[in-house]
Amino acid sequence: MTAAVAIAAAYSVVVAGILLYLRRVHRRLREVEADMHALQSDAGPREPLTVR
Amino acid sequence: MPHPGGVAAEAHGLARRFDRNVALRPLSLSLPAGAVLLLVGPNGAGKTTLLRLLATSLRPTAGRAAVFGWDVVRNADAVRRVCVYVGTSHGMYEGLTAQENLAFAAAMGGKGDTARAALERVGLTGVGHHPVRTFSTGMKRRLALARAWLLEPRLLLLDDPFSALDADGMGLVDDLTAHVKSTGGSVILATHEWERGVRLADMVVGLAEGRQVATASAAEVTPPRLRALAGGRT
Amino acid sequence: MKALPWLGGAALVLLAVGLYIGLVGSPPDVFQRDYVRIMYMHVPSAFVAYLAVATVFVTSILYLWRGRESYDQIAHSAGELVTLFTAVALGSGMIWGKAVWGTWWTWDARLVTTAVLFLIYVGYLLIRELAEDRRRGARLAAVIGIIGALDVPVIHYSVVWFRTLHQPASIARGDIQMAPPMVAALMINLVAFSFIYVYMLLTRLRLERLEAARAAAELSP
Amino acid sequence: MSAWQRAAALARKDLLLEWRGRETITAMAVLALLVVLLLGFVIGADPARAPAITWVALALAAMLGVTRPTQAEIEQQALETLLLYPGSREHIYWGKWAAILVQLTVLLGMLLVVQGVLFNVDLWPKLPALLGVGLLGIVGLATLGTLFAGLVIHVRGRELLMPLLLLPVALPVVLAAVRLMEVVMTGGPGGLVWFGVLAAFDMLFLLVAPVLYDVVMEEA
Repeated sequence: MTAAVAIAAAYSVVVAGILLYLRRVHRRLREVEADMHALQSDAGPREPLTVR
Repeated sequence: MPHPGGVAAEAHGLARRFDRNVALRPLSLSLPAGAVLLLVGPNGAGKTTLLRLLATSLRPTAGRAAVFGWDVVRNADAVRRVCVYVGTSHGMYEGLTAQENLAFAAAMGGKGDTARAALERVGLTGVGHHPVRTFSTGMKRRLALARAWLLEPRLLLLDDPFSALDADGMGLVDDLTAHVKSTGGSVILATHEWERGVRLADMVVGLAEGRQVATASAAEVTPPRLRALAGGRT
Repeated sequence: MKALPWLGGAALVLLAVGLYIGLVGSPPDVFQRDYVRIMYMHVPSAFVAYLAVATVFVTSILYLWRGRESYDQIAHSAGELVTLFTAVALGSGMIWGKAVWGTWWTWDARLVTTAVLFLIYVGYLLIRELAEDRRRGARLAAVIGIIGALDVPVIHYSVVWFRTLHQPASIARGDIQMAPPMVAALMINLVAFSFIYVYMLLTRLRLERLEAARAAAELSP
Repeated sequence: MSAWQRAAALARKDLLLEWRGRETITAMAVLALLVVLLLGFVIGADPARAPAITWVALALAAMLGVTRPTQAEIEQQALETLLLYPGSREHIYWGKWAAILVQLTVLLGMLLVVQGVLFNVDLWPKLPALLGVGLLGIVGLATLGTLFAGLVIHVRGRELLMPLLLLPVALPVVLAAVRLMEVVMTGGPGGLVWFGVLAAFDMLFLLVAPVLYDVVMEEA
């Protein structure tokens, strides 16, 4: 393995790990924000609860 | 401490949920010492949750409760000293004999070893040295009552105590209730056998879907009303 | 949370400076030659992993002690970052090992400790997932978070001594002679990664808070 | 009722139940024996490998056995009853801990004999030292094992999680005990360091685990 390849591979592992993680967090953030928006707009007397 | 001997159990806005499942919605009650409370309601009404909250087995998600003035969260240990919960499972070790089970309970509860006397109370003297594994369901329930007897509770919580018991066995529940009452203690009884339960009770609380739907003295509740409450209708 | 983009920007600038010195402005190592440059990403990753372990430790204790939800939210976010950064440290470390010594796994004490740490924090996250209710999961996870962090030094030293006290380590790291630009590159990247860590922690924390708010909103109609 | 008496009553109960069935000790002994036989055969019964093989077997068997006393409470639906007796839950921790310690000690004794026979090690003169080392290691396994046993019963998957939690965290116990046993058997250097590691591990978690047990056992 040449130095350039090794450095590139090692750096990509770190950068890819961080970016993939951040992307996943951002996607979930958008989902939650959309849900919250929907909850606020159709706030009405609804009962999504199960009772035990 | 607020009036020891005055109020056996009290709750203010007591509630519990399990994540999204609401088991008990804010409930308030006050049970004087020496009184017997009957809890009625269909399956899933929140009876067991209320008993377990008072027994310190569960922690409330809202509100507060106290047993003889002791808060169930902050003074849980003091509550455990005076309160005994007999749940729907008998809580006995199948591999031990009846006698050994009760001796263990006495040791853990910090009581003297009165296993023999307790066994006699529930009519199990003859099988005291048999492993609980060989017992019928009714005999195990009797043994659970013997455990409660031995621990001398000031507040006794009985969850569905009449199930699997024969006529004599049911009489034992009556005896135990009368015994606790005679020592100035209180009993809370959750049962579907409301006709039997109401005869012991001074107070009735009806629960449905986690809501407190009725609170009344036992004398003023009519049988049709009680049947409706037990069925979850208000 | 207004500061978040600034924080991210500062981290990127620092990282660019650090990497420039690391890749261009610093000399190759006598023993490891250019391979030593892997260090500028590998070591900060491992460092951040330990930073996250410390965060989990402190916030877990605070959560059990004070019972405030927000401590648990930080602990959960940091717990995820422990697994992420131990994983990337392991990955880059293995590539480093393969390049310099021709083997993916060198049974080096740091690698083994990092691997064990990764496994402990996988358990930490699993406990949360598998618990029957959120609050209980939070408390059980806090227990693992405390035990795991206390265990880190014990694991590290037992692993180091296990290999070195009885037989000399078969593959020595080869002492890296750190020239001043190398030290500078490493230090700048450590700071840059710390900024990245805080940025990621705050982003993840925001998600955690919004999810809690969503759960609360669904609960109280 | 003192703490000590409550813990003793619980340990006595657990051991009595175990004595009547002997399921746990049998399962642990069989697993440990299998591991020793398998590793001894596959990698060779060189006396120098005996400590490592013994401790891998012991750790795996402990992982299997430490959940039993707590799991039994769940199976008998007795956990809630147990938790509602007055007094600190640390007493319950110590009771379970003692019951596990006794069982692991029996297992250790058996494994030492097995080691002497299968690996042709003359351990009789060194038996007290080996037992001492073993006990230090077992205390570490029991201390965390008892805590984790209480922890895993509250989640789905229960015992499946046990290896994942116990083995990485208890790694120092295995490493230190292996080296310390080697030192005892061959008289090499480094005994003090490993004694220190084991003692530090034991003391650290003997202090912390009972406190955290209270957190784990908050609700039945």
